[in-house]
Amino acid sequence: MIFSLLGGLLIVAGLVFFFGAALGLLRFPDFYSRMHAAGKGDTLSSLLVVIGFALHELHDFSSFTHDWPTILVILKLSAIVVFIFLTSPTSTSALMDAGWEDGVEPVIEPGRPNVLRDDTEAR
Amino acid sequence: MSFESFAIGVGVALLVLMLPAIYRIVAGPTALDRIVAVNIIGTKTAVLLVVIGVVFGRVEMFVDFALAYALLNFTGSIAAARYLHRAKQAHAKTTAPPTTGKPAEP
Amino acid sequence: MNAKVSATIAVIITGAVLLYGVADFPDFGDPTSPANAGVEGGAPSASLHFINESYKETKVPNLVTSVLADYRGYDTMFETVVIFAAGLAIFVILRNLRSDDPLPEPLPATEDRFIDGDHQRIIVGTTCRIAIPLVQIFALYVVAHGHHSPGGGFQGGVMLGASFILVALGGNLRDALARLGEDTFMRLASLGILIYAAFGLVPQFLGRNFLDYGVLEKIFLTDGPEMARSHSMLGVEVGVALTVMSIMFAIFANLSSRGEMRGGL
Amino acid sequence: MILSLNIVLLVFLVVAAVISLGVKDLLSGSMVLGIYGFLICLLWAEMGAVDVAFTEAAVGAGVSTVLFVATILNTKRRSTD
Amino acid sequence: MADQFPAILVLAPLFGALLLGLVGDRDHRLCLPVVAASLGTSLYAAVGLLRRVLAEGPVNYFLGGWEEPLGIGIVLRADSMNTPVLVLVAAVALLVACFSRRPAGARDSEKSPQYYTLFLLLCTALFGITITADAFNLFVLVEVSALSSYGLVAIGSSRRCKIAALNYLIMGTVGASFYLLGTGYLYLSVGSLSMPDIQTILASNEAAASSRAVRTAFVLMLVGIWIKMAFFPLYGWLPNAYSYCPSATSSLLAPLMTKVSVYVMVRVMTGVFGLDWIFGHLGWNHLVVWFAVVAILAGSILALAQRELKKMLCYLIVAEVGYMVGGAWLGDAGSWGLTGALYHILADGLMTLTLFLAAGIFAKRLGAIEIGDLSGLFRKMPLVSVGFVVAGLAMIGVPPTCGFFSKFYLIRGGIESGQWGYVVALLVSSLVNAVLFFRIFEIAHFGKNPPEGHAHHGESEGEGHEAAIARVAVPAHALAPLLLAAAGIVLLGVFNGPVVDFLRESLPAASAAAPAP
Amino acid sequence: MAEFLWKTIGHHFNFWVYIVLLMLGLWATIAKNNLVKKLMGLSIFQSAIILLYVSIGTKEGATIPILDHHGHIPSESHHADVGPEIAAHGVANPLPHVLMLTAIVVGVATLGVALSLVQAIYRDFGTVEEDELLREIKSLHPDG
Repeated sequence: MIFSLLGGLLIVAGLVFFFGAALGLLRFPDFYSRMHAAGKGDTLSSLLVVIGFALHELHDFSSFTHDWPTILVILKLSAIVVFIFLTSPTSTSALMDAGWEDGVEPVIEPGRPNVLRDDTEAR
Repeated sequence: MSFESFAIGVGVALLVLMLPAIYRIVAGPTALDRIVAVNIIGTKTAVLLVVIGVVFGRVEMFVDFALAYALLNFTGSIAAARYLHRAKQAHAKTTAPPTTGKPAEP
Repeated sequence: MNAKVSATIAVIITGAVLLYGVADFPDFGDPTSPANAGVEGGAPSASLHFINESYKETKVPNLVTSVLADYRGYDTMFETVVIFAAGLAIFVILRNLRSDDPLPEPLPATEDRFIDGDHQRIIVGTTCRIAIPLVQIFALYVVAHGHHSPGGGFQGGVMLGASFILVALGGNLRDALARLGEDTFMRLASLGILIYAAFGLVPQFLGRNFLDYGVLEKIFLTDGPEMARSHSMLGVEVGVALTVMSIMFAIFANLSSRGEMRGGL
Repeated sequence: MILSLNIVLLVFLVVAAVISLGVKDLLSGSMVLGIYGFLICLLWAEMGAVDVAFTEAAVGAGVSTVLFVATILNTKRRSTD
Repeated sequence: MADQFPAILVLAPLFGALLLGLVGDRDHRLCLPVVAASLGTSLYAAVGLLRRVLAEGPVNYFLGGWEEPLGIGIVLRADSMNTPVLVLVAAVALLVACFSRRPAGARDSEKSPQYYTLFLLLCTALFGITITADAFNLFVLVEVSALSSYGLVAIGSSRRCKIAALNYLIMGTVGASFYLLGTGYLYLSVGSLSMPDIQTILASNEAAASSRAVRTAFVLMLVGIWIKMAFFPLYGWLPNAYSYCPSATSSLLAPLMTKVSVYVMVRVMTGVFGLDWIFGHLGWNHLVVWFAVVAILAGSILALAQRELKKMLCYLIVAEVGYMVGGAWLGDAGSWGLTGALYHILADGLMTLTLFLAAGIFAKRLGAIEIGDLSGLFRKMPLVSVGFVVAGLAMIGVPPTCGFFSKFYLIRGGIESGQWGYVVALLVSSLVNAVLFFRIFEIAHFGKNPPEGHAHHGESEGEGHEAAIARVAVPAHALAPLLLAAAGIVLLGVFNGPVVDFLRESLPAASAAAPAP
Repeated sequence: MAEFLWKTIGHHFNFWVYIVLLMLGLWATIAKNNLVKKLMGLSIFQSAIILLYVSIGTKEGATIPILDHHGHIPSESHHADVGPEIAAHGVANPLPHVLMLTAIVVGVATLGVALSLVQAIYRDFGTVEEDELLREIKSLHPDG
């Protein structure tokens, strides 16, 4: 029961983070900031939701010692968590870089110099 | 409220929260915005598969291909990123698209 | 413009015909529809037989696997042949065997791995290097565990193929081809179907029909034809996985490099 | 089958199909076709067709988008319609 | 051994293809013996099957041993309708294999193992299509045949063959998908995929038989098959695909693909839905006959307008498809139209084979692409001319050849069902064929040297010199198939009686009381 | 209200959407000018057919067609505690799934061949737009 409750809480938290990511995707002005919102919020929310369901699967403490099929499921769910944690940031990074290569300009506050561009050109 | 209907609710909520991503696909000024949205929907698909498994009460079956999804769904994004790199290289090399049958070798 | 108008007319006619047919459809999700339970007053449909009897006849809990690899194994064999034919067709269409300029002989490793000193390659390459063995191991699990959970030859084969595609995307095509060369994958593709067909052929030599795995109990030394069917299905799935893996990678390798087998995506 | 998910997914599916056919940038189009693949995979999982969904997952996520991108690299990115 | 014939028939070319896939590129000389051996085995099995059907009636072969209950496994079924087609496929494939000793555009000769592998896969698929009794299995095999033929078409060296192949691919996929869709509608309404099973259900269950879904299923399957066989409004892919591909490919595809599709249509009509259902529940068989009339006339007229030999033959195929579709849909009391259509499958297979082989030889040895290039043909290669003339006469419908008898049965069906438009179209088409072929014969016999405009085609030694029209040597491996096919045309015509009797055994309406038109 | 909507729309909603998708795909296959776009249409067209088949095999309240390790129909399904005929209604129909596995793989194979043809056409003609291809062919063969 306690695991189920905890799991539910994590899932709700994940939904809240995903809502944040969605909002960011909707409202942010340029590609980079949208990517930032999407990348972080998306990864975190996915992790939280999957962990939440994993906790729900783990009905009580005795599952640890007896219920081998359940433990297998939990392990696989943890593997999903690990892989999302591995792949999602990678693709975010790759895309960010590709955007930079492609020449997508970040929105810079008026009056501020575009430090990033200068950096790369200097390099 | 059973956990099953809670899971259905979570599933529908995830789908509805995909709407901004779909808006980004429609509106997204650049191709990259669209790819970002694809990335998000891809990750969420893996999560939704788990959710559907919970609703069916047979997570042990669904978790397999949620796992496959988690492993594979960055292939598309990486391919797109690679494409942008390659296209830039080809562009830097020659402004016209290659028509002579020679590949765009780096 | 003319083409668009005529296309629209053709599509609307098609849609009208389909709508005409849909009016008589059984309800969505109706368990007693003809497809699910057989026509009224007739024999029960084949699917009921599969659900009720196939575990007794084949000892495979995953009904899709047992129907795919046993009851309709002939279909599945030709499905694999379709993939094989596609691989050959792509080879025939795109592969350029007479490249005028010779292969740019081994490039220096740095230029190979980090194009223009590209640090991005490190991130993607490392992730791929971590992910690829896991994908492959998991794909083998999917092939082998297809009797008890979703999965089987096609899924595992596509994942194996995708793992080699990931090698090419994370490093470059030459790395991938070094692991699975062109000669190898074209042969593996034939070998996969050959494994499949051999499982069908052996029963013929034992006096039964093609693909009648039950008679293989004499070879597998199982107790009863059911387990023989189950084991044969595993063998068949391995064959399918081999072919699918090879051809998926072959398609990618040809398409990404325009049949030159170098450079590419 | 899960009816509420079913209906939402079907609507999304049509939207994704329309977008992927309507976008003039072929790279975007093929990525949106990837989304179409994700959604249809979910749809099949939700209708109980796990093996079909698994195949679509492997094919849609691992192969078909990459094939489109490879072709676009070797041809042109812009489409006139 | 004898009861394994249905499986051996399909498996022999498959194993041949796999063998070539494994070791073919080690030694290219291995290809032809493997192809010949596997197709020879198939031919042997087909003839054996024919004799068995002749002796003991239809043969069922249960794959995987799943006999009971019907419909859980896949059944192969050989009866008097499809065994002649099987023999035809095997014989034509063997002849073409012999003809294509050096295949596939010289530019890509290092791809010949792949070419032969695809060739064998195509044969596998055609055998499978013809012998299967499962509606879905048919789709899978159609896809095998389609994918291998895309490869075979696209292997050609001309630039346009790629476009033709893509067009073919798109149309072919749409056609196969329509067939699949129809199968889905049918499965949804009767819950089975096995052809005999579906027929029993439709015959016994009035509710299923009269449902809209079944009618839609029939229409969809039919449209799919029509696209595959290039029936008139849907023929657009055929002429380019068949005329820009290498001649070995076109002489395999042209005689077999459309004919096997026609066979599939007849199979779907008689073996799945049943003639009673079609002519009882659907009121529009006359409409289809009129479509066929349009197809025949349009094909003939378009053929008249062509200057290239292969293109002209392609449009003639479109017209011939019209013959067969019209004959199958006549719905006359004695099923003479259907008989004629089935007989014409065999006849047209042989005629088309001969013509395309001849066209291949002309293109290779004389560099003759257009009809005008054929001048002096009769003196340049007399033996080839004999085959060509026989096939041409058969296309026109001159008595001792099989072309005459198929037209005879078709016209008899047309008269008995009162479809005068169809009869007239057949006669007009024969007239057009006569005009076409006698024009070619005239050029070939009396023709002078080619006009200046075509001089660039002249790659062979026999052309371009004013004085002597020297004989052009034709190697035996190209000549023998042609002559054998021409002999087949005559033999099939002479022995039309037993063949037709055999074919009519399987037609339900031929023996039972005829349905009301 | 919801009941009414479900009765009128829900019963056939899948089938309607499949028709919409199929028409979209077919239209794009025929009418689009860009060859790659055509192929996208083709793959949507094929997936619409798969949607039809999978919808046919669906049963309300049924679980996935995988039995438990002892060959019993899993207890989560709603019909498990009754006779075999009814219990079978608790498992989705496996046959369409098998058929559609075939169709998906066939679809990928066709897509691969088609894309390779597109690349070959681009290599030869330098364009993948249909109208430009037609113009090119016209200029090559003015009469044909």
